[in-house]
Amino acid sequence: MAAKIVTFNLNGREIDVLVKPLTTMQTLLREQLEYFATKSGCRQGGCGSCTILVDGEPMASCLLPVEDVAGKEVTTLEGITPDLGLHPIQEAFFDNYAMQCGYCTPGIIMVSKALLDRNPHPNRREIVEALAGNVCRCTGYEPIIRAVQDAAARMNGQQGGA
Amino acid sequence: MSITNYFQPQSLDEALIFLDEHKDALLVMGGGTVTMPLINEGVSAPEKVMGLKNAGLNYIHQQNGRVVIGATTTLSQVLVEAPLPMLGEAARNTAAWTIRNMATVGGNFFVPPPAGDFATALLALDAELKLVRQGQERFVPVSEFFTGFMANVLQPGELLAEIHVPIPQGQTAFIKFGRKVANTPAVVTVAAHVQFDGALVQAARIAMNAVGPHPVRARKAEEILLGSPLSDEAINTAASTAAEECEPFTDAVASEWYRRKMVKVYVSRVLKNIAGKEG
Amino acid sequence: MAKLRGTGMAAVNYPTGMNLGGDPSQALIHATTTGTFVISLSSTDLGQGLKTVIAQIGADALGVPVENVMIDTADTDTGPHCMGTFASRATHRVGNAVVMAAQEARKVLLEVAADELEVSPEDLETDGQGNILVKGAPSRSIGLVDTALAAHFKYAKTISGRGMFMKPKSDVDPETGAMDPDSTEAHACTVAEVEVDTETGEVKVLSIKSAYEIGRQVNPALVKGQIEGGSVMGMSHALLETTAPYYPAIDHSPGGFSDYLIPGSADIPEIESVVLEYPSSTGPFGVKGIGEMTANSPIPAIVNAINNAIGVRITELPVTPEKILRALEMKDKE
Amino acid sequence: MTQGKLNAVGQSIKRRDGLGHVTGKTVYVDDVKFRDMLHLKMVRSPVPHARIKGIDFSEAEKVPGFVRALTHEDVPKNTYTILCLIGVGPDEEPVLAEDEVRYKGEQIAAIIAETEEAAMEAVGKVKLDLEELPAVFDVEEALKPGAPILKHWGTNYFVYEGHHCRRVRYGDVEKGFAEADFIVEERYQTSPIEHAPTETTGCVVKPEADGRYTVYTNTQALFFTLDNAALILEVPFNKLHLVGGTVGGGFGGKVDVIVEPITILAAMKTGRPVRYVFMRDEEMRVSSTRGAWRMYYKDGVMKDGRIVARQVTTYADAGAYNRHTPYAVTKHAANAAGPYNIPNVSIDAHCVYTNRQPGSAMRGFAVTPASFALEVQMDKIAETIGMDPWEIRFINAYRNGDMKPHRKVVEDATLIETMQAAAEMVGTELPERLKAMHSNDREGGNHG
Repeated sequence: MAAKIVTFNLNGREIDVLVKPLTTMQTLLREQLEYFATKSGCRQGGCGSCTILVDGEPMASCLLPVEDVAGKEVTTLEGITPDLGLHPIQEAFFDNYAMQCGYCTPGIIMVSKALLDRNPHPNRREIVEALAGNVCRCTGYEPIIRAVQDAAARMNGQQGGA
Repeated sequence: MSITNYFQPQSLDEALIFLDEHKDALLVMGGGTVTMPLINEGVSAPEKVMGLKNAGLNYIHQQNGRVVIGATTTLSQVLVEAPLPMLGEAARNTAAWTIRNMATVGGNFFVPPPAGDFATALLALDAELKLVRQGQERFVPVSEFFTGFMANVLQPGELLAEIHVPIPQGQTAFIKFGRKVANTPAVVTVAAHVQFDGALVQAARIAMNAVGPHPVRARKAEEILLGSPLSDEAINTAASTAAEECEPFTDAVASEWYRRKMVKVYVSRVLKNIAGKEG
Repeated sequence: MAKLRGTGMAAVNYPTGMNLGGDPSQALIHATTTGTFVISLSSTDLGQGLKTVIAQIGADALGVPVENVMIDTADTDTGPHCMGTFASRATHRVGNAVVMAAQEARKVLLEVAADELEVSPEDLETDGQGNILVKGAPSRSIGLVDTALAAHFKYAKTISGRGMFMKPKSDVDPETGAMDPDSTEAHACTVAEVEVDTETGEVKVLSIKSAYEIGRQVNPALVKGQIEGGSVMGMSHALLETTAPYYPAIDHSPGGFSDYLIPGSADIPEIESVVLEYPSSTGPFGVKGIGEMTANSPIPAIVNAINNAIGVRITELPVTPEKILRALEMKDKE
Repeated sequence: MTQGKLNAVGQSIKRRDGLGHVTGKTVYVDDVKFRDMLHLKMVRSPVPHARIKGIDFSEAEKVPGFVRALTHEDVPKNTYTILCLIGVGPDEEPVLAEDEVRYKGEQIAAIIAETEEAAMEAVGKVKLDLEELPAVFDVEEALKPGAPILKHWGTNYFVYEGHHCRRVRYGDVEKGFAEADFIVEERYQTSPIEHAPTETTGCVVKPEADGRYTVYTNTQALFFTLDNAALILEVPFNKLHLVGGTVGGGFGGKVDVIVEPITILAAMKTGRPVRYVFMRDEEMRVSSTRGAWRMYYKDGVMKDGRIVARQVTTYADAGAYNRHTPYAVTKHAANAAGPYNIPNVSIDAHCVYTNRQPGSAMRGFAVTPASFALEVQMDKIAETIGMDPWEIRFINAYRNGDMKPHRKVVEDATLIETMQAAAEMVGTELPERLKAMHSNDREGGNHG
């Protein structure tokens, strides 16, 4: 079974990976590259905990063959997290208690990043619609919506209060 | 045995060559949002898979009174470009942003009920599917594409390449009714396109999803509307007829009884929506 | 076709601790010469916040800043026994064990500081900022690190403590059911407001507002998290989710988040809460417990609100649109 | 109990694990990997009730990467012991099915392979020779003569010290009903629900050089799991070293000790690390749920709103096996009369077996269904006697010093104060009479 070399940009760095046909990005990230921030909640495309960005678009890495990202820019939570300190979205989630068990958090932060990159001032409806594919069983979503609004404020220069 | 090949044709022609070469052994995949879960769970273990994402079939343009959509255009693209109001609505009501970035318009014709809401909108708009095989192409109306549960007219070696949607001349309306506000399977979906000659209904298309083995037309209900004004009385009769002629099923989300009830409610609401627009 | 609104309420209690007791938890505390106090447990954090609230309890029980308290948990080689995380028991049980261990450790801490400051331990107090001060003469003080170093290198004393809490196991009289099941009771009263579409049977929960009485709140933000999460889980249990949509038949069981209906971000009602604190007689600092109860009162409050809106009392969960339509049809026949 | 001012308790400090969560650095069980780790997948029953006549692994063994299979014969003590550890017996659930399977999805045989795909493929190639047996799914049907019997002691109910149900008897309900102005009855039914945490149940077991086994697990109860696993595997307790404590949502669903014993056994038999993590459809269709509860309430009520008698007959649907349900039924019995001061109470709470995915512990553990029934019943009482729903609750609310039906004196009660706060929050104007009530207004007395 012919493995293939696929070249793509992962978090700002060009990499070549050797993968069997139809290996998913989730399996590559978690099993081969040990990027564990991308979670594995269902492998059915139903929970959003495996969301990564491909050319800035959020996608379910559990359903995405590695070969499909050849030549593209892939971003994972490891890529958003600065070496020192936190991204404003991470600060906002932390300050707003926007997580409890934390398992859904990476996927939700990725979708929030994609949303805020595209729409710096999302209203509540736009935030809620963007997050429709992310399951959180602990928080009841309200603190997450507050956190995204707070993140927007921080990223637009106003000091977001917790 | 696990997957031996994942073909990524760079053009439609290359895709057809692969298809001819491997025939039934080749599983054709659009966005993967239906195929990949089955592979992940070991329910499906194909040897050869062909992904059409790079075959240059994702585009939306207008061509002599028709909207032409490439088969691997994603639902997100349709939502962003919203070539027709109903198509924007249908896309917005399917799955969630992350999945819409992957799911394709063409893929929506190969999904198990109650999925297929986008195909339902295309059914109501009398869309036609351009099916191609090496050296040949043919157009099949969506209304004749499905032949049964997960069955269609596609011949071996044939691919769905494009969807041609005549610009609707009348009023259109679409409602997807699910148990949750978003990202949820349909209890029932209704899409309608009604053309008027003055105050009288000149042509009517009512398409329904989740109440049959695939998206279906409520033909008897359509006939009732022809030639008369879209009055409340005509709407109620049509809605009751649609409820009788549909073949709902039971699943985790809704029972047959409830789906049949909701066909009556939502065919009526969609038609009233259109009547309201007609003013 | 009508959209009718209704309001319903429900008032509940919830017992703290595993039923019948007999669910012990232990805690060990030791200071290291870094001035850090390590609390060793084998308790688990499911997201409810144990690793945070136990640090807060330990800090105040020791009289040190919470930054100086580290939780080392969930390793059966290093942590003493804990029954587990359920029954809204951890803050109460583990908290009590930590307070006990902290008292022992604090005693040694003050003894060493007293020797260093040449006073008696009774003359000392801790300011919770990392200083041990002579009462009435705050300028005379010693820091935690210095005290820990002195204890270790000068006085050869270990600043450590052991803690244990168990509500003795009570058994049940087979005839009368007499038993002593719990350590204290938390309470909640929820008012739900709904809108019912009588044509489709759909219920939209407009708001879930609850008052809770849970004894001392250790971390109000985490308490609010339990109330908000529980309200949505309660709403889902009342209206949406089940593994057996046609119970008692086992058919059509959902296999994933697509057909197992739990609320998404677009389904949530307005949620408001107020928390009363009537300290319990048995918990650390008057703690009771909240984790398990927060889905309970929203469920009947929603069912009662539906009845208030459309005059049908559905007594089978989940209250699906189908059950509402069938009940309305029967009601019209009467 | 402690010194001076509180500095930390009462403060909304940020979560200790928050930074790990928002950066994705928190380590969960399925982030634990070892170079030579094997994967375990379970062969499950396709039918709700059947006799196992044979299992054929011949095709499965041919799958490249197949390592070995485990059946009940490999399990030293093939019985789950979770209840006997908390003084409730007998235990009756096999770790791997022996002669019968009693619910669709029940574990029959474990397949261990080099990769997850190989394990899944091999599971698909195991041939089961099953003789399907009649199944029962309704709790009251299961108690009728002629119903298929699920338990070796010959009945479909758990025996509570000689009785067919957990009983509470307080006062005389018949006398209460006779005095009552109204009798209010209703049947309440909940359906099973799944915990559905975003992280599925799972563990990774690594054999250590010193002959011990490290078990990375997302159980909610480490020692409880350790003790059970050691009893099943018949190894000294200190052979096992469990590590965890970071759980991606439990809600009561990760305290059934289902994945750890078989995975430790697999590691023992192969000498290699083994990973067994539920797929989402296993979590949904096979892992334990909150059981379904059927509750019949019958209340005797006076015109003035006082409830003088409450009779509760409950049937808890344990599904095919005990898990925690017999224990939950006892907690249900302690709470089924509700936070109300009622002089005559009779409760019969049955734990019944059906051919269904087992019910077990879930957030609210048997009190959730009781609260649902109780608070809808209180509204039905109010409607029947023409009283405001708030008032009926204030009148009957228990006070400190009252005696509960299970003979415990009420203390730390604040139902009244909580209702008053809720009413104020939503702008419900309570009559002065109710505003004046408080939970200590009957200190020491009963039925003030």
